[in-house]
Amino acid sequence: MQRASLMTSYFLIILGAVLVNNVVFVRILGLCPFMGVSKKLETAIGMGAATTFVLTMACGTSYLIDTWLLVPNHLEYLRTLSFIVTIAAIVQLTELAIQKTSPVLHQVLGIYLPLITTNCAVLGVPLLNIGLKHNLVESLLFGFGGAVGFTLAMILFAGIRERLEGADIPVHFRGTAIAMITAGLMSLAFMGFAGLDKYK
Amino acid sequence: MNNSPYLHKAASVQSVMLRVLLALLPGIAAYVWFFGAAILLQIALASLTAFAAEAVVLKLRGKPLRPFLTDGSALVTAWLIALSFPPLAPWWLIVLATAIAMVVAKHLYGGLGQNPFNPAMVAFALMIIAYPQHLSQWPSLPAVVQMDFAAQWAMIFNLPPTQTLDALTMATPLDALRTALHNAESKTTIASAWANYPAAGHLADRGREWVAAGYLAGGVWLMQQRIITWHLPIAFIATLGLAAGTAHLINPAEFAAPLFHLFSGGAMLAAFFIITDPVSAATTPYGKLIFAAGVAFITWIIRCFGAYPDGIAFAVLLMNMCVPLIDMATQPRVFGHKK
Amino acid sequence: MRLFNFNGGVKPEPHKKNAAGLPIAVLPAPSFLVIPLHQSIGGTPRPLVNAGDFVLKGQRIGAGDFSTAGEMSSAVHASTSGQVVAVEERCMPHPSGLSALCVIIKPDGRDQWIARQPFDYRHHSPSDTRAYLRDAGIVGLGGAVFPTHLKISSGKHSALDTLIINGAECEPFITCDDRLMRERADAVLRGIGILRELLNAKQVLIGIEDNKPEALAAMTAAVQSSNQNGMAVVAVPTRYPAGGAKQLIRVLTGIEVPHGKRATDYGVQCFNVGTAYAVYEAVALGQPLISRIVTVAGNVAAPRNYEVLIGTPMKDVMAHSQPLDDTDRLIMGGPMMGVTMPGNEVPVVKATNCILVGSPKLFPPPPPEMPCIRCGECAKACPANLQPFELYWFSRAKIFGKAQEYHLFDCIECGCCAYVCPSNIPLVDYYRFAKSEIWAHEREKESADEARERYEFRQLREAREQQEKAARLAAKTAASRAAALAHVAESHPATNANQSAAEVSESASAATAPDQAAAPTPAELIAAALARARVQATEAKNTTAPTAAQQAEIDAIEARRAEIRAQAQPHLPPDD
Amino acid sequence: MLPALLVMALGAVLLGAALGFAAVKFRVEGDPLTEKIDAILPQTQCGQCGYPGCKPYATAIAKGEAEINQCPPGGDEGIRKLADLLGREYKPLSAEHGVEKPKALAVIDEQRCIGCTLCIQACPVDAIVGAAKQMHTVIAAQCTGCELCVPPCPVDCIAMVPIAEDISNWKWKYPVVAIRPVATR
Repeated sequence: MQRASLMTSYFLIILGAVLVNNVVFVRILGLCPFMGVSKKLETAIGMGAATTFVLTMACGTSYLIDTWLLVPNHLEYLRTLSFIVTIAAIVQLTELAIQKTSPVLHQVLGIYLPLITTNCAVLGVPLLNIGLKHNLVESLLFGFGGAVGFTLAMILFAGIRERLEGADIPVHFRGTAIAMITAGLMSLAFMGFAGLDKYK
Repeated sequence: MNNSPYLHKAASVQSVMLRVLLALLPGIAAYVWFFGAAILLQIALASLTAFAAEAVVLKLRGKPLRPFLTDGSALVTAWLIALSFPPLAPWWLIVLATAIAMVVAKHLYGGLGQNPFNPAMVAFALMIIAYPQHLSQWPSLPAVVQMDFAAQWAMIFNLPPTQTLDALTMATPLDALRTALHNAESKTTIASAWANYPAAGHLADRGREWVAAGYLAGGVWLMQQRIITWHLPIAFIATLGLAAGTAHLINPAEFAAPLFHLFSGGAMLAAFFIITDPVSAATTPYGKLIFAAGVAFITWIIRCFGAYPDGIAFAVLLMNMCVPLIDMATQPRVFGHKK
Repeated sequence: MRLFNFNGGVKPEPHKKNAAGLPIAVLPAPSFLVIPLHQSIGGTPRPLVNAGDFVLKGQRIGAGDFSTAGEMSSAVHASTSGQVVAVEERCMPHPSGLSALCVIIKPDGRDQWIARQPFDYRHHSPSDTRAYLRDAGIVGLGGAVFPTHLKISSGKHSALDTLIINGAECEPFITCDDRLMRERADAVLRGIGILRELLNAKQVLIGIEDNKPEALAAMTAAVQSSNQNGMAVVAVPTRYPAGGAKQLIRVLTGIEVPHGKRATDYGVQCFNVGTAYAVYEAVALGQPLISRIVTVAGNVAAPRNYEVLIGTPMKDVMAHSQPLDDTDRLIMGGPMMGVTMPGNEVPVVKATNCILVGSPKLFPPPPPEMPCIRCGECAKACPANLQPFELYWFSRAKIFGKAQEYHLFDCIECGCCAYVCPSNIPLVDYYRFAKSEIWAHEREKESADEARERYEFRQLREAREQQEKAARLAAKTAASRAAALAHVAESHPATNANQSAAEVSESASAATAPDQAAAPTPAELIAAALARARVQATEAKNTTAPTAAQQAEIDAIEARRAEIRAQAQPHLPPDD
Repeated sequence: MLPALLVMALGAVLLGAALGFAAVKFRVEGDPLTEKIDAILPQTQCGQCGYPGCKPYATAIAKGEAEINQCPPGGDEGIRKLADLLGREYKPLSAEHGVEKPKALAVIDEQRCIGCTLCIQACPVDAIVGAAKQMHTVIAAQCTGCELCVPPCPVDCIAMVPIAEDISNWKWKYPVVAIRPVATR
């Protein structure tokens, strides 16, 4: 019974992070890559995958840094700083690995890849973890769920944008304008999930 | 001079849309029968707003008015909005919703045929978030029956003698059941909550179940007319029935019966008229099945576990988002190609 | 027999009754014949005649350059005897209205044939037979004009499962194959027999739409009287485009031939009945393809089928059917896939199965185009099982890559989608546009690739030339040094015989000495070489019996040589 | 303060070591991107971009040294494709590098040609044949229309002739959208 309720709570953490409190649509985090790299499905998937890796890693390491280094030494005020440094290093590692394995993806992700560093979702989710007092497993799950939510948002958005490319959109709304409106409507739709993670 | 083919079947967007409107009539008739003529007023308000909004945008965009105002698509959107809103909702609510549907959800994306989201559902979702109190107040059948059209008119336009809506309205069965179940102190079951519900009918809400039956009849006629294919409605009804049925079998105390779900809220309207909007729905045969099943399942989830009384609008929008991917993944096998 | 189905299709009003009821009329030669040289898929044949030449009926007037790329092409012939008036550009029966090279013949009225001889294909190799058909100008007469000789190339090595003969004729108004089968079933059947032998086909299926009972009866009777085994006439359900080659193959055998693949790879091959008849005429009678049966229908008082000489201007043909006053256009082919002609002067070509006379009443301009509402009617009607609305969406926005992802090139342009479209979108026009843009891109890409190759080759060549020039320079430097060394040796001649040569080389070395690195002139090189030869000769003499004085002298010379060599060493190229 | 410094220093050392290791481990050799860019360029080798050929321009783009809008023969479409490939913002063709022209071929007026071979040396794709003191001819199929042979000619006998439309290269036009209001004249 204990285990079952644990699994339920883990499931609700992931569900909450992916759908109910979707990083992009509900928490409105990480909009820069969300708008910037979602023109093509292929790059959206690549960006999503890279972010998923970085975000999960960031959540794990930041939890460890926080519990083992900052809290014992009463250095909580260094939290944001040290998290940013850690994230930057993880991003660099990811960038080097992508450059090696998929140069085109690297070129396409372009500036957005190093910008994962400044993707507020990547800093925001570890900080939320601390605020929500998650343990290591929960932090990892929350980070992974948030990243999956981000990827989901990216992929759905890219699918719509690829189709919108053929639409006869009024001139003044072409490009970013209609993308913002679409993102707004998607956010509206995600509000329908409200309350799902509170169900007991 | 045009090129081949030089022959054309006599078919037009207009005739398609007009037949959809025609198919809505049985449901509307039942609506008027049970709840009075207020709904006709709402339909008129929505239609006028839709025409006006469409005309203004077309003018601004330098598009010809005639073919687009006469194609009937604005009317379909307007009627669907009117039918999914509470019949005694204030006039500005329906006007605002219709205008948003036409301008934001339809024309900013390029107008007819290009909108990725169902305009009527965009309007509904936006309104239920912005004005939850207005959209959750459905008139109770006993109260409405006592109102004449003049009183309903006064109600909608907020004219004196001003009546407070609260006196006339009550929770919809979906709402009532949810509230009862979520109330942790009283150990209510579906059955006991339903027994206490004042407007309980045969399957669902008295009156509204007949409206749903009217939609069902109109929808079957649409299928017979080959305006819509069987995929969407059947997959929707089957999935909603299956999800509700399974849960009901496992725990009848907490989960309502499938027929209750199908005849409550906007389920029937959605099955035949909302999710069948070809523009925003999936288009491949398999894609349609997935799309409709998705809408039904999310609807059921939101109804049972979510925060909103009916999840149809959100479910439709959520599945609209997935349409490009669904279509991409379910392309039929092209002649001569292996799948 | 089990028939298969294909997706979609439409059932337009057939309009076939009137023309199908009358026998084929043979038209006389017009006052001028305009015979385009390019009448088949493949390269343009070059003209074999000049203005002023007299030609006989059936004489070859155009042939491809068959030695190279012309294998794809097919020959063209004079349709009657007469004088070549001109070989010039004339407006073609093509939607572009552009001109191409035509042979214009003024018939002499004698209609005099060339010597005609049947071709005994049984005693010729398959390649000879193919060459014969190519030279007889036989092409597919269903409208695609694909050279027939290319379709029998699999030949005798591998047997074909099924030979399909297409008599479906699914387009409205067109009845030329119907009449041909009714009136000349035996000849058609002999043509089929020849094709069957050439292809070594196990069975033959003749597919005819079930709205042509007379043609079905005539062909069945002919098959029965011919006593051929494994040959059957099959009535196929009337549904456009059942007469499309791929659709008919699918209906009769269940096999789907993908776009860009050869039907023979799937064990089937398909010929039109008209092609079979042309093969019969070419092989059994020795007559090349100079005429064909053309339906004249539509906005005319007397629709009918005519046997028309290739090259007859369309206006001469349609005049026999009396076009009505409100005629506004001429369509080559049927109402579903035909193309509007740029004028009525254009000639009848091998592809002309029908001259459809149009009027605003018969083919009213479609109502204004509305946006696509993705209703999916087109997808239901598409015989290739495509998603036409997606193709339209991307073609309209010029996103050609996506259109290709949705298999744009599997579209056969049958027109079913545009026929059913409630928004009246000219869907096929969008596909044609997208296809020709993509083809243009591919041509550009090809030429870009070629240019890249040539540019890289040129760069390679330039680099090589530079290298060679440097090498030559180095070699010359080395040679001049050798010469210098030689003359040093000669400046101390061992014998008097070398005196004069030494003087010569001395004067030469005086000229070269100031600048050793500079390339020596040819005269100096020759002189140096002569001097070297002499030195070698003297050395040889000296070594046989050198005196002590001589030996001392030689040693001294060797020492000085070594010194000079040592001095020159740093200047020599490393590979020296 | 000291623990803070120590913690940050420790972090810096650890992360620096990890990055250094990764930089060695994932070193990238060669640049496959140049090939992809070169495939989009029209290969006219005209040098209008300011580089001595398409490949050098491709290399410059890949390195980020050149803009994507310097290729007039590639035109608007070429820029869009490059923008698409590289994820850069589309920008219109830079005017200083020239204007997009319909594709043309060089044609030598054979009466005036003096056989100087200067054009042969200028042609980047060896599309001109001829020898010294002999008349020269352009091989039409191989001419890229780069115009590089035009300036060297001492007698100005080379003209750029736009490619004429014939049946083999004729294109179906974009369907006229009847829905737009007819312009009033």
